[in-house]
Amino acid sequence: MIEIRIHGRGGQGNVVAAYLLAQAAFHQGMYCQAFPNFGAERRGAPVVAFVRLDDKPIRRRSQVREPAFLIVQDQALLNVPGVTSGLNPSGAILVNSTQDESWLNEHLGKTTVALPANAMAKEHLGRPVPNTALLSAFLSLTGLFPIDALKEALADRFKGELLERNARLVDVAAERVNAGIWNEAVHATST
Amino acid sequence: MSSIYTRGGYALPSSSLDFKTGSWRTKKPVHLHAAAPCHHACPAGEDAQAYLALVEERRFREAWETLVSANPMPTVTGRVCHHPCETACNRSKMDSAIAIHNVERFLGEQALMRGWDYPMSPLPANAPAVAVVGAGPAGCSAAYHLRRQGIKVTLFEAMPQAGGLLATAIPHYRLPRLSLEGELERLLGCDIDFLPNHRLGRDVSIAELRTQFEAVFLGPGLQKPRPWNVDGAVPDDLHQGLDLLREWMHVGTLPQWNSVAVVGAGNTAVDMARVLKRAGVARVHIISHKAIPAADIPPEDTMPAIGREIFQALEEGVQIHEHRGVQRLVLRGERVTGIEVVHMKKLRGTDGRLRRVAFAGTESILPVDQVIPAVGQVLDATGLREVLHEGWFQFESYNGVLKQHNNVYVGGDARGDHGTVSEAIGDGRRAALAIAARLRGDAAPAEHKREPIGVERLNLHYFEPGDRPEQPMLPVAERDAETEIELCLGENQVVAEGERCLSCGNCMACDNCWNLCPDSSVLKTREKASDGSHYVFDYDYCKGCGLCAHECPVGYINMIDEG
Amino acid sequence: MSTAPEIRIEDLRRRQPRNSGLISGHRACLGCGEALAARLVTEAAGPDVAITNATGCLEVFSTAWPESAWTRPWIHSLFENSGAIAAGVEAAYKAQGRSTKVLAFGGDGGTFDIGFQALSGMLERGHNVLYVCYDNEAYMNTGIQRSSSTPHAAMTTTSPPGRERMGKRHLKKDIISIVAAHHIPYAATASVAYPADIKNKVRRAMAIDGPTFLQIHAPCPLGWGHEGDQSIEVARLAVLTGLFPVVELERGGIGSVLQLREPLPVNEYLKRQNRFRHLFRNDARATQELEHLQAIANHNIEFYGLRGDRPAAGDACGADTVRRGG
Amino acid sequence: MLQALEGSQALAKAVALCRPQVVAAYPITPQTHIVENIAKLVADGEFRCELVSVESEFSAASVALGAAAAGSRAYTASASQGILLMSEVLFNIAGLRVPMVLTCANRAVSGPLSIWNDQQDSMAVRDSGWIQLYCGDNQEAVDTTIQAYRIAERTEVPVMVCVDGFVLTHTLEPIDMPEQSLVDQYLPPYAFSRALNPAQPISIGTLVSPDFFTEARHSHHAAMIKALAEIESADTDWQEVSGRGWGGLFEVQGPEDADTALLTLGSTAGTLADGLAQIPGGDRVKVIRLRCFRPFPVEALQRACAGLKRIGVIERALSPGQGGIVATELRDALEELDNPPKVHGFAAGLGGRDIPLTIAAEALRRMDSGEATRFAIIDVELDKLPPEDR
Repeated sequence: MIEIRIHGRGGQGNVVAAYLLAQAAFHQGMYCQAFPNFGAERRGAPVVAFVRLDDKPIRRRSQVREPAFLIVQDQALLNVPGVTSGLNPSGAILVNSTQDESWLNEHLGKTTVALPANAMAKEHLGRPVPNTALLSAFLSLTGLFPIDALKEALADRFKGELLERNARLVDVAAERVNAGIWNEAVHATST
Repeated sequence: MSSIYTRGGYALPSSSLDFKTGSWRTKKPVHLHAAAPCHHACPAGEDAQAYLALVEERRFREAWETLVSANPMPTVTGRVCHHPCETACNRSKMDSAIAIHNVERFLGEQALMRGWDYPMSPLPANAPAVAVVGAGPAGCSAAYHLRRQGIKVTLFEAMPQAGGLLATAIPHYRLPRLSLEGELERLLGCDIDFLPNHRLGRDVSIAELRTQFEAVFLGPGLQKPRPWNVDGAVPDDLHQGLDLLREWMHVGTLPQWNSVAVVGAGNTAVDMARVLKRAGVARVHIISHKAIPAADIPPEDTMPAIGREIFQALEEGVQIHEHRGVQRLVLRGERVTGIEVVHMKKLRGTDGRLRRVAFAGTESILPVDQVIPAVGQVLDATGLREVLHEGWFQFESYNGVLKQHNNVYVGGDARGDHGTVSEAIGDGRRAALAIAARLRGDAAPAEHKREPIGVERLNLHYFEPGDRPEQPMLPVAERDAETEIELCLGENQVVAEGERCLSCGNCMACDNCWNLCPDSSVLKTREKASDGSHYVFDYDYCKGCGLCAHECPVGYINMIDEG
Repeated sequence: MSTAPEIRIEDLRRRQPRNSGLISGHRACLGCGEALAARLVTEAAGPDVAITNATGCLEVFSTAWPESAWTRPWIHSLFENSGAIAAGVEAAYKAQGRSTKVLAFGGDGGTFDIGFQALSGMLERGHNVLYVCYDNEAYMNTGIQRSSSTPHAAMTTTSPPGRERMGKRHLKKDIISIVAAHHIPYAATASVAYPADIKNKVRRAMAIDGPTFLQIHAPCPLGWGHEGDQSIEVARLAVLTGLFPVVELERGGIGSVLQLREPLPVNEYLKRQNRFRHLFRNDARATQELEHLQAIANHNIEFYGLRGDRPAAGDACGADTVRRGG
Repeated sequence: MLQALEGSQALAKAVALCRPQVVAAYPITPQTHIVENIAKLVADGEFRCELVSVESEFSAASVALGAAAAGSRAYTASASQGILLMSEVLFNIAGLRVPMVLTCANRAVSGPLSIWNDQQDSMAVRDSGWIQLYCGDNQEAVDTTIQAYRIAERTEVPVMVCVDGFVLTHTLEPIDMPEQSLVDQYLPPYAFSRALNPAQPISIGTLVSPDFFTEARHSHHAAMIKALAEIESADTDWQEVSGRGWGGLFEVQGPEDADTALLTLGSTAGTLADGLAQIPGGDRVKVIRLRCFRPFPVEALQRACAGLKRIGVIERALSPGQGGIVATELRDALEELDNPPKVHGFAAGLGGRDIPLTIAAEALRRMDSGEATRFAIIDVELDKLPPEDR
């Protein structure tokens, strides 16, 4: 089982990101579970969602306290207390950021990859919605399953041109990171 | 009960009929056909309400037949009656009384105009025979009702013609000759053996009548003027009012006077005064010890003459001196030159008895060249002595049967206890019914006293206000000796009066009780229920709230104690 | 008087030329205005209806299990949900493709007060329901406590007059205006004193596909303090004084009104009821309250234009004129 | 067909599969997504029904009652304050024996305000006379919704399907949505025997005097007891046609001969099982997931618990001043056994507090140590309270 925690802000599509990742895994034939850390947060407030992926049915319903990976939709969230807490020592962080990765690695003391997801989304979708790019990069980094499954999950939600743009963004984001560099982390954090 | 209804306590429709709420009742509604005030007040026994209901539906002939079941001469009473029915009419407490006398007259005239016959079956061959003496209102009524009862009637009349006072003393402008003759002709024409010029005591005797007939009805009227004087003084050229009226009716002229005082307050006095006006007398006075009728004066203090006649007299220039009495005749020799009149009133004395009191210091002289007493008549005992007791009849009040002579009946003015045409007609009817019962061997019909229904028992809200129609009248300037003053109402006006009738005490089938019962306990029947109405109380459920009784417009529903 | 032997009362009951939804055997008090009004409404509405009924006298006196005085499908759920139950029945009938009309019944408590929200929701959503409020101006079922429909200055067990108070301190809620403000096609008031008017209004509402509302002034002899036989009389006086205007409001605007000829002084109405007895004491405050009630009547007359130009057959004096033969 | 769906979305689809003619609801977190999804299905023409968007939960329940009484299959959903606002109607629906289905997206009851999950809301109306079925996951919630209609319509007792708010309603997971034909076959069209119908104008909701009220209540109670068999057969029959069953009245995992059991309701069961798997000896502990809380399956529980030495009941609600609601009822139910197991009552996960994997271990530790055995709020952090309030 792989447990992932996604941090974002209200209105940013954080839950959608969790759902998309789970749905992509579902298309890949995996068992999945995605849920928000339910709250009454309004637009802009920090929010959290959880994803569990497994090759057998998932029984537990507890929140993800010790995630293998963090996906952070906004670099400023990294300063919010608790965002990185519980992260598996072998795990890694993917953050939507234009900052220097090495500085981030040092600053956080965790394996961190930065993706300028806002700019990419703005270029391909016309709006700074980072989650598609982040998910694609995440799949590319971990090699959990091919990005086509993400495209399938996107096809469940979008149609026509918007879907095509998202699909292109998936391709571009996957290209942008070093594919497979978190393979090891996946093995190390699986339970 | 099926299990599906016990689940959750469901109930079947209409199952409440198992619960008889009638047991809650402490008072129950019953139908009570109380007497209508008009019916109750009518001396002739007319049920005005009944014929007004038919008039409303324009069923005029049936209305007339209903009317003549009590009174054979509606065109007469419609004119000359003082119509106590209208005084009693509950509608007068709402806006104005139904113009019953106008409706009565309208129906009578329709009958004459259209030649309607009385509803009457032919006389049987073995019909018993009864004698009626006097063809005035009482006698005519008795003859008519006897005839309706299948009795053969011989009607004796001293005068050459029938009608009594109607023919001899009521001026034509009040009672046109044609109307009276029409009524009498139809009445006498229904197999009544009319013998005019037969005077009792001269041409026939009571003893003969009592042997030749099964019963005798006496309606001789009052033929002798009441003696009159002022402190014993009587002018030597005294004319009695009734005699003068007869003279006027018969001859058409009167002596030429300038100024006349008529003493009296009844119809004869008023008629006399008006006739004097027509005969050319410049100043006509009525000296009345009672008041001119007005709203605030109790009836017992007002002049007994018919109100509208009094007002017409005033219109025509007659001067009425109220609450006055003649205290002295001013005579020059044996001739009157004036009268001394004084204010007086009937007051209760220290002994509690009412008597007239003259007020000193209120005397004045009224110059007149003639004074005419019109203070009433008394019985002329000629031919009657064997049935009189100390000069008067002694009789059962209701049907007039003489106390000492059980096959002799009396009615009309001769009874001495009342003096109107309508009362005379009522006397004739009640006596006739008593005679008929007696001849059948039945007990005389008892007086059926039903209390009239008061206005407080009606619910006036349910009636639209509406005034009685103005009766068309001949303008004062056009009035003469013959032309009728009061004219007949039109058909639509009469129908409107039928609609205005409150139907006091008599179910109108308005459905209020049926509509308004909160317990659906008034049921409607297409057939008539045993009480003649179209409604039946469902006492199984009626709780006795009384809403139906209160909302009954006509007071037909009474709440009575249960059990 | 007894019935003619040939007429069997059981047959007669069956043969009545009317089809009442509420029949005999119910346990309403003597002279109950509400029982009468409910019967009239059901007669005019006809048999193809279903009725929802708020808790209250009408419900209690009509259905003492296992007996029911109703001849229509009828449901009572709770005090405050007649409007919502009706909405549900209507939605179901709509889904089933049935044309059966739904009638919602409630007293003033269940309509003005506790059921007000459910009523408003039903009206706003446009359900095809005729809501009938039987307005007897207090919580009668629980023993005469004030409601927001209780008239100003009236005595109830929770608005008693005393040294400090002259009965209810507040005004009667103007429910018809509030209802009409939902912009529904038809809202009207009526009085048990005018049964033909009630029936006409029900027929009118039945023909409208949408929410309609009828407020019927229905005296409660017990609660108002008058004899049972006075119910119609008292209801009529409420109308004739202008204290209970009989009006129609269509899409929120004033439609036709039952006009008065010469409005009677409010005392004519008030003095017949014990609930206003304290206003007839020799007391300056009582006089003031009487004047206040008169002013309310005057306002109603002015606001709705109740004063007729001339007597008319259809006005408050002419509308119930009887004629021979019904 | 297996789909990855949010719980609420799956529930909306399940409701549509049951073809209710009238849906009435008022939005409340965390039930909102259910009615939003139903509204979407209606808007898209995929679900034909009268969707009545009422002005309160009170009216939601009332509209559903009206519709069901008028002979239509009816549905409503709510949570928390909404359930309590409905509560008067809930008693009424059940007392009138009108069948319908309600989804309770379980949530804490204020105050103070909490919008998060626990089961205090449905527990608060446990005496309303409704059948209450608690679901362990969203697949079960879907299947139970379908079963619920069959149960309600056969017993004439309404059914409340309890689904943990957020924990299930907002969780996306793979769900096998049954085919419409399968549901149609399982669930025949609704025909209420006592519907409001001018052709048979019965009266519903009469005033019942002391003469009969006792019998009406008895009848209702008896119907609830009889419903146990109907609930079991509904699940068995569903398993036959769909391949999935949920244990009928309750689901038991773990060794037959275990002497220790943990009993819970709803979504906590999976976390308990996973938690046990992580601790030594955890495989010697039974997990009993009570599915049917009302009617309370006394005899079945007696059979299932015979031989156990101790049971820890973990529930997301409590009766303040008394303790564990389910624990108390279970203790009472097992009292008749020869050697009744000791029943330990624990409350946990109130107002959305996460129930972690470690909860099983903590419960067992407390049961071993013998501390606070009758009742304890297992995850309370007393240091957050002033001493006088602990």
